Amino acid sequence: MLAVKKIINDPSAVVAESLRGLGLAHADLLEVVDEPAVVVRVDAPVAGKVAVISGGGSGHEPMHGGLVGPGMLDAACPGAVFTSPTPDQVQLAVQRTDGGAGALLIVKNYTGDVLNFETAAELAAAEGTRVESIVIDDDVAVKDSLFTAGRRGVGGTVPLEKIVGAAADRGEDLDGCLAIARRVVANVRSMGLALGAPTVPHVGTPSFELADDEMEVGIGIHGEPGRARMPVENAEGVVARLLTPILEDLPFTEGDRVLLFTNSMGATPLLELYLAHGIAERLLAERGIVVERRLVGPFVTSLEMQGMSLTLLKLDDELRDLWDAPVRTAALRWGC
Amino acid sequence: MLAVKKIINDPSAVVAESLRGLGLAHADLLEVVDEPAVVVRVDAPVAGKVAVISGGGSGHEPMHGGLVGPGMLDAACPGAVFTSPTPDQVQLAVQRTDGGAGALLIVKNYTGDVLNFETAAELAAAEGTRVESIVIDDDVAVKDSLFTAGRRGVGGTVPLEKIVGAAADRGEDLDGCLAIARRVVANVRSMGLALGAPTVPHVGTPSFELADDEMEVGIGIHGEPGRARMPVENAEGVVARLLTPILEDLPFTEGDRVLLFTNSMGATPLLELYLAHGIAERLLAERGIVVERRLVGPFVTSLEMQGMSLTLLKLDDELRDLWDAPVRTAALRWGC
Amino acid sequence: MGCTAEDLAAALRSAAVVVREHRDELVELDRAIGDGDHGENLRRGFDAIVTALDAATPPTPGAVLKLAATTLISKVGGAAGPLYGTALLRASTAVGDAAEIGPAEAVAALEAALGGVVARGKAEPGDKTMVDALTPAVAAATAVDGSLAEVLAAAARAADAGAESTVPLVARKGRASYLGERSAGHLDPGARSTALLLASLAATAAGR
Amino acid sequence: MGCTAEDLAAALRSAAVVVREHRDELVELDRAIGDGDHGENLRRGFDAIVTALDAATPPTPGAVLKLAATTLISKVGGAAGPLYGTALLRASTAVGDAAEIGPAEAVAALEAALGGVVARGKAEPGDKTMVDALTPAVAAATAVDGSLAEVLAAAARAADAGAESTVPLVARKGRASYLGERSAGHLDPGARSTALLLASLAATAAGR
Ligand SMILES: Nc1ncnc2c1ncn2[C@@H]1O[C@H](COP(=O)(O)OP(=O)(O)O)[C@@H](O)[C@H]1O
Ligand SMILES: Nc1ncnc2c1ncn2[C@@H]1O[C@H](COP(=O)(O)OP(=O)(O)O)[C@@H](O)[C@H]1O
Ligand SMILES: [Mg+2]
Ligand SMILES: [Mg+2]
Ligand SMILES: [Mg+2]
Ligand SMILES: [Mg+2]
Repeated sequence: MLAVKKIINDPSAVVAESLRGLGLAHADLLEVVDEPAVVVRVDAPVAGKVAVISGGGSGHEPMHGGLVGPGMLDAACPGAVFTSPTPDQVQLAVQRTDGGAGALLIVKNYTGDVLNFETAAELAAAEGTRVESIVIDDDVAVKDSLFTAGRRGVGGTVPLEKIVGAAADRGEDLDGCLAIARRVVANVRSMGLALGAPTVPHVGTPSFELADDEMEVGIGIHGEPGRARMPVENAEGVVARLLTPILEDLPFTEGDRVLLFTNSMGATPLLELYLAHGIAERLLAERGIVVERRLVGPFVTSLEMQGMSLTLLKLDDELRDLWDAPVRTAALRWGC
Repeated sequence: MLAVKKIINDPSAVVAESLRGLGLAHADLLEVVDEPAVVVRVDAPVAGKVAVISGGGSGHEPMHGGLVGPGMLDAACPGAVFTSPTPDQVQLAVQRTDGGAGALLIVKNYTGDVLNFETAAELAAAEGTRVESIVIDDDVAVKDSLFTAGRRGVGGTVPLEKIVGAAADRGEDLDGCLAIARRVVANVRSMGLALGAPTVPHVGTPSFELADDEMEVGIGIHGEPGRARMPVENAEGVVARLLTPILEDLPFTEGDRVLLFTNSMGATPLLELYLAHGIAERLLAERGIVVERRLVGPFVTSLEMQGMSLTLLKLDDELRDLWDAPVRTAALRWGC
Repeated sequence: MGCTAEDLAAALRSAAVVVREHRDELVELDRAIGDGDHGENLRRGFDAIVTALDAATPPTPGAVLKLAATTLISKVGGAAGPLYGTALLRASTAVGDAAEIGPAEAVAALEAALGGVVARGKAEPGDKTMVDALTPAVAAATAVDGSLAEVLAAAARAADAGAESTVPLVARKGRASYLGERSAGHLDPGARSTALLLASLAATAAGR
Repeated sequence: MGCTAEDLAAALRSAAVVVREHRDELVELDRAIGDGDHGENLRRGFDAIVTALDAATPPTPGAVLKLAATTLISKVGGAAGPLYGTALLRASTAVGDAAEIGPAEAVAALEAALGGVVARGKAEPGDKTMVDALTPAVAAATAVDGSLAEVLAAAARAADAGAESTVPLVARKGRASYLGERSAGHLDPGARSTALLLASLAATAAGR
């Protein structure tokens, strides 16, 4: 019998069955295509608009399927749990959403994601569609280097997708969208931490083991262990531990205007998340950094991982206006 | 040192610190008053509108603070974790939101909530405010009886607050709001189940212990154990086990139009929740019950409890239109 | 030698210590058949009573009871807040503005407290609530013809037995009622706290 | 007696069995320094290859390799999908439309496969990836002057040693690189699967 404590049937059918539910829940917004699996905006393709497409392993919901809709993504490509999607999926997403203005692929920087999207871009280009890619690598927990896989793409993906979606929506062409995407990537930084591990359905045991008094700092979103394991700290300690490396990295300095995104990795309740958010706001205020916009909630999750991440995006008027622009998706909605 | 794996500081200050973060995150929507703690719509009181007020123990976020805003609640009274708020909080909420048309208190049926809101209603009436209360008791897991505390209020609270909020918004008077509230309560049923327990900050250990292959069926939202402990089942089994008693209770029958609310108790990821939602939709379709509206996500949570609940509300045109009416809160937003 | 406002304030301070000592026990009892907050609710409430008494001791025992009552009502929440709050409020009224509480006032206060709990909570003996501790306590106190200390000692003993008697019961009121049959085999946290509080008052009275 | 399309199809079916047998081991290795999906990724991919072969066996070994390659690319995802997919695609091109694979074709295919993995993944030996198994395998195969079975046996032995050599390494490519120093002390899952696949091919060749 099923020993794993999950609301699932066959572990290898989890993604397909979940997508079915997503499609039924949000039929006004999106359509779920299967084989290969793609979540497409219900009114795609939108003529003359750049198609904004993302994707990645499943298990990070609401990212990306819950971010499909007017003002954000035209399509999302859900891979197996924690596994990048295949080129076929991306290729189909491009076919279904290209409204003649080309497609921008938003790719989180993981070897698998980069390779599969790369192949898809080649295939799409061969079919005559103009395709550009933006790779996001906002995780300051990973030391960057020319000789490694580089930094991971994590929480910064949500503001990136929102802002690029808005740019495409207001009629920006592919080069314009790409330029804005690059500006977001250049100005966004994140870091996360876990108090408990997620359990992948087809594995059935937690992705890592932590003692009762340990936490993993610098985790990614696939249950991979972090940079360091250390004794648990209180909320003040946790927030400072995430915020300091973020601030030092860009760096963010006095007078900067920012979007602060306080993200739950899944199991951390809103009660704790808002508490952490309040601390982050205070620490930023103390440094003279102006929090102009905020997002708090579980948006870039890692199944039921317990923990949180912070993301900071340096804003200018244009990025702020694009953030504010109307959006209508399952997970993010305002202005309409 | 802090042994409990939570992002908190002093366990007895969790609610106050969390509310601070909530207030900073959503300053456009709400104001957080402390001592006694109340979350108030930023533009309260709204002249001539019935004030819709709810509250309950903390730990169920986004309910209720995340449901404060135009089209839904005028104020929320957050108690200590899993502890009903005090009369002072409710009284202050009434004072801050009464726009001359009186206040409707939405009370979940727990002895503590009922008693404290009752006292508050008396105090408010003594001050000359017209106050009515609606008690919601939608949990079919609890056998109802005149001689017991009766059924609990659980997931049905969200559609109740949304619909009553919309009724108040369109100018319904206190009696009108109460009548609609009664119609919702009469037509809404829920049931929940847990695969894992939450941990209350001031307790530090899980509220109940489950073996690796056990689940609690018929749980409430305060970590209280459920009606029965049984071996874990797959998603088909779980959904049927929740849906059948709900359907039989009202009963819901062929041709009924419903709102289906698939709720995560906290730690159950959206991947699983959508999967369960898809099954529920299929089972309802098989019975000829028409799912006209749906809500999927963690709205009535129990900290990081792993599990889910289903709520079914029988709709008529008016209830559906009230559900569809614009709402602008931290957790629920559409139409504006 | 009755109990003055000062004495009563001191007794409540001692009770607050007892509540702190038994906080975890009450949490555990409530975790088993409720939501695990009873010990913390009373800890919060009695600490607040101490804070309120620190600010100023009211002039009469009745006024002390009233201060304690309103403090519990405004700080505790849950079921225990209004129930214990109402109990003390009614006790305060029963005591009136007497300068001291003697055995007769104590019996009257206990009766009024029970009346208040029943009026608010509508529980009957056997429902597995604090009523199962308070009801025999009132009966025992009424039956004693002796000093305040003797009255309270009898009440405390009976409350303790009453609390123990809740173990086999299936709860019909309060949060434990949701468990149905599974509530049997557990001590009711509110009955236990009632017994603890009466024992503390009795000990204070005996020690004076 | 070279390896025909039928033989290669049979070899891939055997490899699929090996992948299934080692699925959990590969998951465990990947769980330690990655995201725990490598075994399941290859299981899904090789099961899909078997399904594709069930539909029809392509006419030449090169065509079989191409079918396997496109199946992995379209069914696996992750890093392993495109890397193994490209490896097989390049191997297919290297083999051309030869009717049989002999030792020379096998060496050419292995060289092309390695070239494909490096072209896509840009890993160097010592980065703690499948390249650490494949590079010595190609060298060993090239050095052998013998039958197909002998070539593959040498490749498999070298791949196994190469995989073991990844244990002390600090990863510089792939997901394990995020762990920095903490990646040392673990066998790389992709290097292990490369060794397993080559061992399976060698065993099949030896058994014919
Ligand atoms: N209707 C009632 N009448 C009398 N006592 C009650 C009633 N309901 C609950 N109680 C008492 O309250 C206790 C629980 O208090 P507490 O845990 O503080 O509140 P809550 O149940 O709201 O969490 C129970 O153990 C029981 O003794
Ligand atoms: N850049 C690379 N070059 C060669 N091999 C790589 C590279 N990146 C990763 N790998 C191999 O891929 C394996 C992981 O595959 P898999 O777990 O299926 O994909 P993912 O890392 O996307 O989850 C690693 O163990 C490593 O051998
Ligand atoms: Mg992966
Ligand atoms: Mg409680
Ligand atoms: Mg309790
Ligand atoms: Mg992997």
